[in-house]
Amino acid sequence: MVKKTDILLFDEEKGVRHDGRKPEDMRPVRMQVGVLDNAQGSALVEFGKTRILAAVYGPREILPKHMTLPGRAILRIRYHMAPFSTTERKNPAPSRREIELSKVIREALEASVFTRLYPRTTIDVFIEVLQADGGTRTAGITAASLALADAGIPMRDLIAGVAVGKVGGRIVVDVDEVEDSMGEADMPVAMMPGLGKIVLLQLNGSLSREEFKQAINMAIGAINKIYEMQKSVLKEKFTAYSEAGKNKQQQHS
Amino acid sequence: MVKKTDILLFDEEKGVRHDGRKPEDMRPVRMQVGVLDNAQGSALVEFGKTRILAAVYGPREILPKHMTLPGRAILRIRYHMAPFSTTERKNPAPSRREIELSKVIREALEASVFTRLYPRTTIDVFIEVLQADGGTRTAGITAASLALADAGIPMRDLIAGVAVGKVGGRIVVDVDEVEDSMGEADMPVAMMPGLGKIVLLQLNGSLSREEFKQAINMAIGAINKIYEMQKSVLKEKFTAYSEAGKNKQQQHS
Amino acid sequence: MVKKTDILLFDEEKGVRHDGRKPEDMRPVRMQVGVLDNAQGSALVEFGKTRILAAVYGPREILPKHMTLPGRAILRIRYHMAPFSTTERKNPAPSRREIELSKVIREALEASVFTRLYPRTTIDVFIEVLQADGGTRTAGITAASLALADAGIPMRDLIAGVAVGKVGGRIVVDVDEVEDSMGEADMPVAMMPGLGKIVLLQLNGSLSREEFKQAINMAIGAINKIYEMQKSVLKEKFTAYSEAGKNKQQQHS
Amino acid sequence: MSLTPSQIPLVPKVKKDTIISLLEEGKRIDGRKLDEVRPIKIEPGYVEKADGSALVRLGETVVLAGIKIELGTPYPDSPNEGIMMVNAEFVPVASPYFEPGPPDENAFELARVIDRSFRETHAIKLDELVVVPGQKVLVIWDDIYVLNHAGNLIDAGAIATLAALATTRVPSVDKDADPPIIKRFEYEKELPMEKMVITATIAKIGQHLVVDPNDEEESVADSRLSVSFVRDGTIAGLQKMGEGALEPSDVDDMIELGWKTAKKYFDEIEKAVTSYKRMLKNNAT
Amino acid sequence: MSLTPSQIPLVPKVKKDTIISLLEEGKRIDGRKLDEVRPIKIEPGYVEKADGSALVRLGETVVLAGIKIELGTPYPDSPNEGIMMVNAEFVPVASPYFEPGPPDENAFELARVIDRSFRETHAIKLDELVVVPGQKVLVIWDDIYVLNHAGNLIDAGAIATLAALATTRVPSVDKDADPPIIKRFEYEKELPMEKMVITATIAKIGQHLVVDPNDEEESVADSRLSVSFVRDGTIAGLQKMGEGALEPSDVDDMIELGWKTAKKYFDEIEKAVTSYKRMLKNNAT
Amino acid sequence: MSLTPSQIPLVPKVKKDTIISLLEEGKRIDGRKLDEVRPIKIEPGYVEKADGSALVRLGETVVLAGIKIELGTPYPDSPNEGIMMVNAEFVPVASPYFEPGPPDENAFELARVIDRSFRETHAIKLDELVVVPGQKVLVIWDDIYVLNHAGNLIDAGAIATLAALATTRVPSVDKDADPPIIKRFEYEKELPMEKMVITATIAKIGQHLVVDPNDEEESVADSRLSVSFVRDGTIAGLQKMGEGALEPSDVDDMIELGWKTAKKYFDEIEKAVTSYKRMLKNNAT
Repeated sequence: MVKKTDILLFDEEKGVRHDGRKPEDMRPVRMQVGVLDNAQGSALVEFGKTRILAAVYGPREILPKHMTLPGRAILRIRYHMAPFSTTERKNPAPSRREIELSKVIREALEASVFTRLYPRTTIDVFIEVLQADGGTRTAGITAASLALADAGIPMRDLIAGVAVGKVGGRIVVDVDEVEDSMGEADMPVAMMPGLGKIVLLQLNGSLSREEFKQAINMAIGAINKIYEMQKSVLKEKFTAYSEAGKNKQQQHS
Repeated sequence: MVKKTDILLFDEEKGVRHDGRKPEDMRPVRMQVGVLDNAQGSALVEFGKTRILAAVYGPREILPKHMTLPGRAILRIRYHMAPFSTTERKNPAPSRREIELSKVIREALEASVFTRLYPRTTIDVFIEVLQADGGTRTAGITAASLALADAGIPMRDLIAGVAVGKVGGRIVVDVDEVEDSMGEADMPVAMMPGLGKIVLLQLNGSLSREEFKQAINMAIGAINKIYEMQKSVLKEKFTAYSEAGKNKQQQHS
Repeated sequence: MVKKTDILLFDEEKGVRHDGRKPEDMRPVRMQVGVLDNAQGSALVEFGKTRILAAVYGPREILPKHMTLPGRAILRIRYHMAPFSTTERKNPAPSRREIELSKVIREALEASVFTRLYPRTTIDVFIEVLQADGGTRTAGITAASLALADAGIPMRDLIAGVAVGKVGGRIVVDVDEVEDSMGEADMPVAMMPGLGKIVLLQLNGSLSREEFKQAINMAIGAINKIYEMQKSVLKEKFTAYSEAGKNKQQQHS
Repeated sequence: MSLTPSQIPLVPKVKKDTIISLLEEGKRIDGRKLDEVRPIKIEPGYVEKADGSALVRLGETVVLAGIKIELGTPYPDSPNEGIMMVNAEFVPVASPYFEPGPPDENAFELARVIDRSFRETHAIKLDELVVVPGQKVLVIWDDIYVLNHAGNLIDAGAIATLAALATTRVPSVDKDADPPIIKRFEYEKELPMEKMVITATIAKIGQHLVVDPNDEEESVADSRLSVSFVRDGTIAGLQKMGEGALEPSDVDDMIELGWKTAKKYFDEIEKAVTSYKRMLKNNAT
Repeated sequence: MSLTPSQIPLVPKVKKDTIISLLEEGKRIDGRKLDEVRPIKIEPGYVEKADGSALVRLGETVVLAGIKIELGTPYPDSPNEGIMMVNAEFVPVASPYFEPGPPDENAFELARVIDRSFRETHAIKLDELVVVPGQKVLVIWDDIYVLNHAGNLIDAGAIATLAALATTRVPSVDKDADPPIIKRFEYEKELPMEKMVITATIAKIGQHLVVDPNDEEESVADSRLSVSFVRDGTIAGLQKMGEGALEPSDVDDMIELGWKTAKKYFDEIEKAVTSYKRMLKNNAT
Repeated sequence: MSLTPSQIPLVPKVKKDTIISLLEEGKRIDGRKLDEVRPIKIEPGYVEKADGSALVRLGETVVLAGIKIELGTPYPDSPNEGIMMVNAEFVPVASPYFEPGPPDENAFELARVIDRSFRETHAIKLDELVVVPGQKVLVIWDDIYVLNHAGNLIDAGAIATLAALATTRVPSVDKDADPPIIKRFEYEKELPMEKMVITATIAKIGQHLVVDPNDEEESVADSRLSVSFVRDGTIAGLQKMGEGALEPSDVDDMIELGWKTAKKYFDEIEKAVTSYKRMLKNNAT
């Protein structure tokens, strides 16, 4: 456990955070799609040491049938942390936190997926946190959206997310675990950036009305950058496919 | 925790119990029906500080269908204690005790409800103990029966119940928690009073054959009083309804 | 708990094990079939103090139907230890060990039962360890196979099993609990002896390649003896039946 | 949540009619008289690795009770008393209607009825089972295992429990170890018992009362009443079961019949326990 | 795993159209104005055996919060602080769509939203709830019991929680006992609170924002935003819910509307708490 | 309870025929020789926040093992030894046939096969992992996470486990704190290992034996035998799997093939571990 006194969260003199970032700096972000062989679609997303794997299965049938809906696909979403992903080992049984995050991520994805195209089926999205260093739910939904795109599921827009926060009195973007646990506020935000719509918004901690506005604007800025990366990684992949004259969708059908 | 030595369970001199009641005295009993808006029927019943809420949903369909029966409605009964209802906080997961009491209450209700009128459906009765001060199962079945009547479910008779017991060597009626936990015997009894039939009978503790007879007679006396109150609260309600020219059954169908 | 220093696992001088047996000696084995009234088939098998009860129900239907298979019966197998069967009381909830052993026993039985004769049904085999003194899984499968035969379920061959092991440097047959917990290796083996086929094989502990060969040969020898006992107990029973001019199968159908 | 069972086989109406018309003539479907219990066989010490045990056959019903004694923490409100825990497992070997899994409401009810009859009468001298006052006590686990269900599991479970407890020995405890440990299979004394307690169940079928109902009788019975008794005849518990109702006068009759039955149970248990203890003594010398 | 609910009743399209066309005219289906909350009734002390409690009616929504204080072990990283635990039970008396069983994702979400609003603002002075530093602390259990679900459970739960906490008394602890024990119903002091915290929920239906949505409005709403506030207006939590999306400008408006609503809630709670405490005082003298 | 799986895809008979007729010619469906393992890629240190970890690709099978070291209480019968716990999670990202939820029998089997191979050979020097004798020891948690299931999970899990353990560092413990606490990410030493242990699995398809079966081969195999080995060739565990039977002579052949395979696994692991440690050292200087 890091002692609370050990760390200077924001160095006013140098204008930098505990890891040298400026308030508006994201950690290095890496994205990859099509990383898993069995899934219809998959993605690996990293924000610094936060590392998330997402996989999509479906549209597919489920039993018992009375859980399906006649006019649309249902979504089944699991946000789950690997036991070794956290500082202290996490019991693999779903925690109350994981259950809540699965819900807010599901509701965010419901806003983007054209579920009416696949009645009486389920589309399953599984998000595995392989390493947790802050911002796992927003990196998770970023990965989930990429995996859905990789699976060829039609969507209104991609979803990109980032956690902003208040740390050492400053509004900062892409909070890491130290900042999350020792800072004043952590605010995960996810959007359909092309449509300018917020699909996930939570705040843990305290902000004034002014700080909130500053934070949401910072989030929007970062989300737009993440969105560009998402589009570019998908473009790369589909270009690669068409060059090779083959199509992943066909492979899996 | 109340120390066992602190309390004189029965004051032989004055002939009264620890709270001033005589052996044959019930605590103040209050009853109300139609207290919940969503349920088909509901009731709130108080015996002193014991306070029970019961709600009825149904007859209605359930999934999976293979749980229903072709010739009758099934009953689904839950007796459940709120975590804050007891002296020490109760874990909300069902205890062995709650499972057993749900069963004995269900069997008692089976004797009164005309289940054959509603084949392939379920009638659900949910009993919530909001505050527990002795006699919760008998107050619970009293409330459940009122809620069934409030829901308009046809029954052979109402069910009324009370816990009698042996405390400080005396047979007493309507035992409270102190008497239950420190006394020699607690005997919950419930009847269809109009038909003179016993539908629930348990005894925790020791009684001689003579004491048992005295206790059951005391119970029958109290149950008849409770029955009169039940009928009067139902009559009031239905009078009120017919005056207002409307009928709750219709509202809900 | 037995202190590890208290016991001489193998007395080189006398050439005997802690309980006086020679390496190739089994404990007294007892078998009985048709011991339970409700089951289609049942058996009680004892290896020394190890005492196992097995019961078979089926072929029968199960709900929900989507668990069945169109071309064969499914097997449902439970290996379970009674709480009082072990040195320290065992929690009756299934342990990871019991779940694993249920699987390896099921797979062994799959090799012998003609499941294709009973499509869309289940054949249930329940194995209860009443007293555990080593070799419970092999005694369990021996009992299960007898119970299947008692139930009249067609099989390629009976299954017989025994645990061999390495104890105090020696390869020995039918290890008991002391030998299992203090010895160097425990190797449960089960076969269809008439066909000479191994259907269950596990090894906990270390053996050289040579020791393994010695152990498996010792197991085969013991298994053949157990097989003879199985056949004889079944023969006795069916002789008894035909003498009495009745047939248990008919009773139960 | 308790649900009306939907798996229990419906007894054909004709069977019910047969049972009742036989009862009208004072006969039962298995040939017994109305107040006659099935043959009882009690085998104490059936599980040698348990600290006490008994296999009981009540007709074709077979129940095995095993007692294990463990170390545990006392309840906060009884810091100087050991603990008795009763658990019942309706394992699926016993009946086509028992499913593998955690105990259902019937298993809990059985365990709790027996548990209460011993607990409320202080049948076991729990104050003699303290290892470190307020910290460590002995826990008496009574696990009731149903092996064949042919009706009247409560009585069979109660008989097995009493026979097992009456032949239970308390293992020695190494109190110097930290934490203390039980010395398995080294016995110090018999389980200290204050009272003998049994439960007898009466079924009401139509207008008739029968003792020790078998499974067919149970499935057509309107109600059953389990009555627990101390050896001196004191009532030590009641449990009405079943979807039917009882007249107050029925209850009196059922208690009376219950006591007649309980005495038979006590007699059988005493015989079996005495003969088992004699055998143990003979083996020891 | 979170699943798209398949049990929730589909609101007929015509109902949704009615609700929206009324909103176009500035009206709501139950006659309220868009920024009008339903009538609030707060009854502190409803459960006398709890250490604090409040029954809250928000229109036809009924929620009961009960506070019980227990002894527990502190978290390793906060050895000198008491603990607050929030649990919500959507018991099946409250709605035809609530099933018996462990809390579902909606109950967890409600509990966690309220929990965070208190935890992150250090609303309760947890450092005053230590019994033995590093070893034993008081645990404040807030159990939120939904009795009738007619929409906006979060606000009703937050109101009940604050009213219950504000009237909670801390029982005495016998520290000399080993282990220490709570002296039930002997009270020492009021629960030490640093801040008052409430949550107000705004729903977006079509292009309209409404406060305190009822169940019909919730079922047609695109999204909801729950905003928690400290008494001084600081935002103490946000939770976007529902399958729709929000414009950034919506969020600003929702926070503004939320604060207007929160002030009403605070006022109602303060009135109820003051009058309850006055009553207690009068009864004591 | 173990059930015949009803969800597993039936491999078309024609596929099975193809696999077998290829085997008759000494070929496998993916072009390998019968005794050829798929390409192995081992990446130790994949999870920096774990105390040890390794990502392993065995063909298209992907498994991640993560080691976390925690404080715990020793087993009563081994008061002076640390504890190793192996847990496997077949998470649903890995296969359309994996469902979210607690581990099933296959996950338990995998974990227990690997667990036994290390436990029975005393591979880890558990006696060097004691913090307070008899009271506090280090617990080595090995969590095996299956990320893509393309057959032979046991071998992939065993390789990942050994590579992770061989690169695990033991964090410092503040023994003066009460209770003692682990100083996260301050490392004291490497995990003390006595022996290297691996598991190799051979499948029997028709009359043919193949090493490292892929998922298609597994689904048509009659049986599989997992054989664990210590580095010196001692057999350290056996587990027969599958619904078919083996001839005694098969077993000898499978052990022989297993040892050939195990040596390849050991070699690959040693290469990866050495190169990882060299990299660490270079980074440190």
